Amino acid sequence: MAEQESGQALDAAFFIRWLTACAAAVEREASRLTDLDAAIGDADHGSNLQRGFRAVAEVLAKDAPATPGAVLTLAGRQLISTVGGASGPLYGTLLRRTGKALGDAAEVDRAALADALGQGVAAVAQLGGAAKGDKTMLDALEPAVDALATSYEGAARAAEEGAVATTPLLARKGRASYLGERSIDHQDPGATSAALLVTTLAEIAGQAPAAGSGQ
Amino acid sequence: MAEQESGQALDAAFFIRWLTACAAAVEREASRLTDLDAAIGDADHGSNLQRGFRAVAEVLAKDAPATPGAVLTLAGRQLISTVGGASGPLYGTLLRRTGKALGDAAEVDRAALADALGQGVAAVAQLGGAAKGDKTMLDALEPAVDALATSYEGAARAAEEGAVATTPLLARKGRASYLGERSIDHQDPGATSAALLVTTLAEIAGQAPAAGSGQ
Amino acid sequence: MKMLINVPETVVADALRGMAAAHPDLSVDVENRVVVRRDAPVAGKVGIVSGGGSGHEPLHGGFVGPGMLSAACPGEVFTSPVPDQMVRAAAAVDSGSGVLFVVKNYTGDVLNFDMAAELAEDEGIQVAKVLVHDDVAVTDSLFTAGRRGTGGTLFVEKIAGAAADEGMPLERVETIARQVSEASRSFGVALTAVSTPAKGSPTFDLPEGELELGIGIHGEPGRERRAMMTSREIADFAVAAILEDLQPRGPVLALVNGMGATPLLELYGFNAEVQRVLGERGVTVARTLVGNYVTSLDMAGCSVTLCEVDDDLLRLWDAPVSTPALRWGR
Amino acid sequence: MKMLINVPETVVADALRGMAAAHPDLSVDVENRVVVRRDAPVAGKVGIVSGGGSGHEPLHGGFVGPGMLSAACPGEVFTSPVPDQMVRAAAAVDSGSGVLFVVKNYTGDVLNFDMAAELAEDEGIQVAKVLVHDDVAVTDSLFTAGRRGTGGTLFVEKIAGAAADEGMPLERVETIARQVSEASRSFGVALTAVSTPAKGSPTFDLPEGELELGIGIHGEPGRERRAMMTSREIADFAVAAILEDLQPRGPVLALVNGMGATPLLELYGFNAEVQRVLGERGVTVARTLVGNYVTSLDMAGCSVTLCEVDDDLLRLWDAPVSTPALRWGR
Ligand SMILES: Nc1ncnc2c1ncn2[C@@H]1O[C@H](COP(=O)(O)OP(=O)(O)O)[C@@H](O)[C@H]1O
Ligand SMILES: Nc1ncnc2c1ncn2[C@@H]1O[C@H](COP(=O)(O)OP(=O)(O)O)[C@@H](O)[C@H]1O
Ligand SMILES: [Mg+2]
Ligand SMILES: [Mg+2]
Ligand SMILES: [Mg+2]
Ligand SMILES: [Mg+2]
Repeated sequence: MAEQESGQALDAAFFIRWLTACAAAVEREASRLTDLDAAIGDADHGSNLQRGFRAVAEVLAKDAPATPGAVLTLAGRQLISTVGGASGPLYGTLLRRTGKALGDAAEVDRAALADALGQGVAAVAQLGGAAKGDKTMLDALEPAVDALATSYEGAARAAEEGAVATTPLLARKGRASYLGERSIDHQDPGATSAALLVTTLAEIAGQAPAAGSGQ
Repeated sequence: MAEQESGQALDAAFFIRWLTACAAAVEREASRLTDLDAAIGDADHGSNLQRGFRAVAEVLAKDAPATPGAVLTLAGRQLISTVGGASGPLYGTLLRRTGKALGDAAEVDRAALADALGQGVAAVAQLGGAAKGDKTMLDALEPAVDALATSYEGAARAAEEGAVATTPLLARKGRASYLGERSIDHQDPGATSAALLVTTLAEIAGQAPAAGSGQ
Repeated sequence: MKMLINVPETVVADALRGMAAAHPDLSVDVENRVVVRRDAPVAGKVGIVSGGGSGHEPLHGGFVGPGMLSAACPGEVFTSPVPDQMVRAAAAVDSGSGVLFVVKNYTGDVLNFDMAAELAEDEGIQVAKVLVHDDVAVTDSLFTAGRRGTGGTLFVEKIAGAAADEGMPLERVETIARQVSEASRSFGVALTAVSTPAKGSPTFDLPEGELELGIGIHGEPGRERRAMMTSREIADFAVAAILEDLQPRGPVLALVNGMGATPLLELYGFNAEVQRVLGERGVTVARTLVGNYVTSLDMAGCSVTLCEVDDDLLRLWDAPVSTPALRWGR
Repeated sequence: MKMLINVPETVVADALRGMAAAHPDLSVDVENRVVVRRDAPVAGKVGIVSGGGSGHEPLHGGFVGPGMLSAACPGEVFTSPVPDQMVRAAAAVDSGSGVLFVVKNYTGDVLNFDMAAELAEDEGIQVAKVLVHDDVAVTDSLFTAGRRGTGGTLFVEKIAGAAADEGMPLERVETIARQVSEASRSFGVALTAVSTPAKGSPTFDLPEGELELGIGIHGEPGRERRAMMTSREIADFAVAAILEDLQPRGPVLALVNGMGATPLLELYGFNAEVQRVLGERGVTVARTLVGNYVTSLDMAGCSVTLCEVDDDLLRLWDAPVSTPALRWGR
């Protein structure tokens, strides 16, 4: 797998920076996400994530856990408790399971993160019963996890491509599936937000103040 | 009063022709009347009169009374029983009282009609409590009755002018009065329909097959 | 404007057929357009009859039943019914104790009910009338057709129905109904214009960023157009308009009413603001009713009605009622 | 799209404050977003809890009260509530006899209620769940999230509430609720798209001359767009879609439901057409409910729900219920 260096050491502060940046990114993109959801869903994906990530940023600002695992677990619980809808439990589970997989290490590297995120994504697939190609967030998350083994930028690119690639798909899960054929030709809002989170990860990793080979 | 000849003898058939022509005229103008009512009322004047005059035409076709008085009384009762709203009792009363004033004469002349119609209009004023200048059907009816003493065409002209003259008025009766100042600059629907009925009277009188000096 | 109808001409008859199918407790005469509680006339009790144009549902047909109306006469959309309907209704519910007509103050309703009262009395039915004219948006009422009857109608019909149910004589029922009518005040706001089936399009143009203050329930424009306001601002404005006219000393009944197309979610939120401002103004609210009760077809908007009550009126308000749209107690 | 609100962010909290003011029989926890009947927990009786996104009022909060729901959890507009609300509601209504979750089949509702059930069981509360998935417009349900829960929810909540009220044990209440759910079928039609407070404009474009067939209650487009149809044609289409899926042998309960902005006058007229076609198809209608019960904010349109019932279910349907939106008997 890790044919490259696994890069900088990621500590709790890194993950707090990432999730805080996610909150800002969601704030910025909220109406685009809601509009995508309006086309094939119920026009709330942007405001759902806005509510959730505001709460995450708030709780992390107040009470900053000491390990990457604890940061992600807390953030996941917070999403579950504040978002609702489909994306709340799904993103909540993603972060919680990733956090749990990271255990109580004070620092983790990219390889460990890729591995843990893989477990988080698997938990999402199990919880929601969706597979790649069903036109859901998994279409961005799965390729991203695979690429993360190699680089942050690669993961971001893969997630973006995965999101864009949902456009021609017929939805088989979530609300968009009710539309049948009419779900075709619209980009999935959840895949789009997933790409946003992964892109933000790459950005934060790129500007990380800690030493490391970057990527 | 009657400085001119009072003209042709009007029999029951004349009044049936008139009311039947009114039904056709209302049918033609219904959406204009409703639009006028939409602006300062509740958008039903056209359909109210349509319903009413259809019923009048129907009952007169089935059961044609023998005297002008009986024709008008029956038509008035029919309007009261089918129209509702403000215009139902008002126009119904107009025709009924006019009919009653004509008594059981087999034929009447213009002078007698003008006199009877004057009583009908007075009954409308009493029932509705409105006066000339309040922006109601009376603004067309009162000048029409006065002019009818002289000629049918004059009555039609006076009714038309009266209707047009309601435009700058502030409504003091009926629904339009709720609008206060905002009722200004709209022509009153009831005055408009009243002018339509009087104009139709002049038309029918003009083409009357019976002998007479006409006008 | 799209509507869930067949043709405009049959809208009222179609609705009456649908009511008949849904409410076996009502006897619906579709041809003659009279809705009567099935057990009428009720021996020894005054009959309560109301009616008015259709398009305000559940008013009035939805308020027919024990403890409220004995019968309702639906007219064409936004058009007062004709005297024949009212006479028929009076005859159907008169047990010999007389009948009260509850009349909303519109020229058409007043004239037709007046004619009906004369005809009914000719048939030996004792008739009393109460006029509802609660809409404070109609100012200068000396120079107009007078204040419109709107939300206060619900209070009058409910309490008059309860009084009749208790076996009070006609004169007393009339007095109580008049007391409720005189103690009621309303103010309404429109966010959109209404579309009638006959016209098929909005009766006036109300742009996106504006609202109409002081509207009635017939799609007429209001007294004033303003830039769109928040729920809080609308509540402040509506309650202020009412309290300018009547400063209740006792507790009030509050009706927070939707005009037909305003979601219940919004209405409840609006109610929160109405209660806030009433609290600030020192008005005690004894009972609150929130919902689409006195409507104007597909109009978005709301109205507030307050009715000052004493213990007697409150008891009559709380008395059991069993109609399609209002039902509690027993 | 104009709305009677303050800001989109407080719409749900505002509505809950307004509910609290209007309904003293309910205990409304605005901060934690739980609506509970005031006398909960009721000793010896199973608690019935439901919930879902807001914007469907009166569903679910308007169905809380004796004979129906013990508690409701309102989520954000069109967004399933979070597990914390459901756990709190379960704890508030559990008398030791256990709690039934009534869950509409949407991915969000299912996932959140599943999580809540686990957490509640951790707290020692016995939990059963019933899924409502009545919308026949969702075809190929093996390749979708499955049929949506819509109007059938009202039948499940009412009858499960009556079963609990009779003191039946959790297992029996669950069985009956499932029986009602499996016997229910719905089909809905939109004349206009919905506008959510967050989006502020219609979720999709539906031109004047067209309608959407097979819509849900979240503003999603339907399965098919067609040229505008008459009430008669819509009733034919909707009932045919339902009967294609379930040909009832026994009598049915019928819900003729408005989506929020369709006037009651039109709904009653539509009911007349629904009853006509059911009669033509040989279906006996035992009870009919007409009104805006399971709504989609300001959407114009309607849905039909049928539920096949036996004598037992009919008795439970007829049993007394006392909630803000549904109330009869005692
Ligand atoms: N079963 C599922 N598995 C994975 N992702 C899903 C599933 N169902 C829905 N999603 C994702 O959730 C997104 C919608 O989220 P959101 O709009 O917040 O919730 P809701 O659909 O409840 O309104 C979809 O775009 C899709 O990516
Ligand atoms: N008190 C009144 N006296 C005379 N005419 C009146 C009075 N009130 C209303 N009208 C007339 O009736 C017309 C409206 O009739 P219509 O629209 O059919 O009834 P409604 O106002 O009940 O909807 C008005 O334009 C006006 O001319
Ligand atoms: Mg969504
Ligand atoms: Mg009119
Ligand atoms: Mg009218
Ligand atoms: Mg949602």
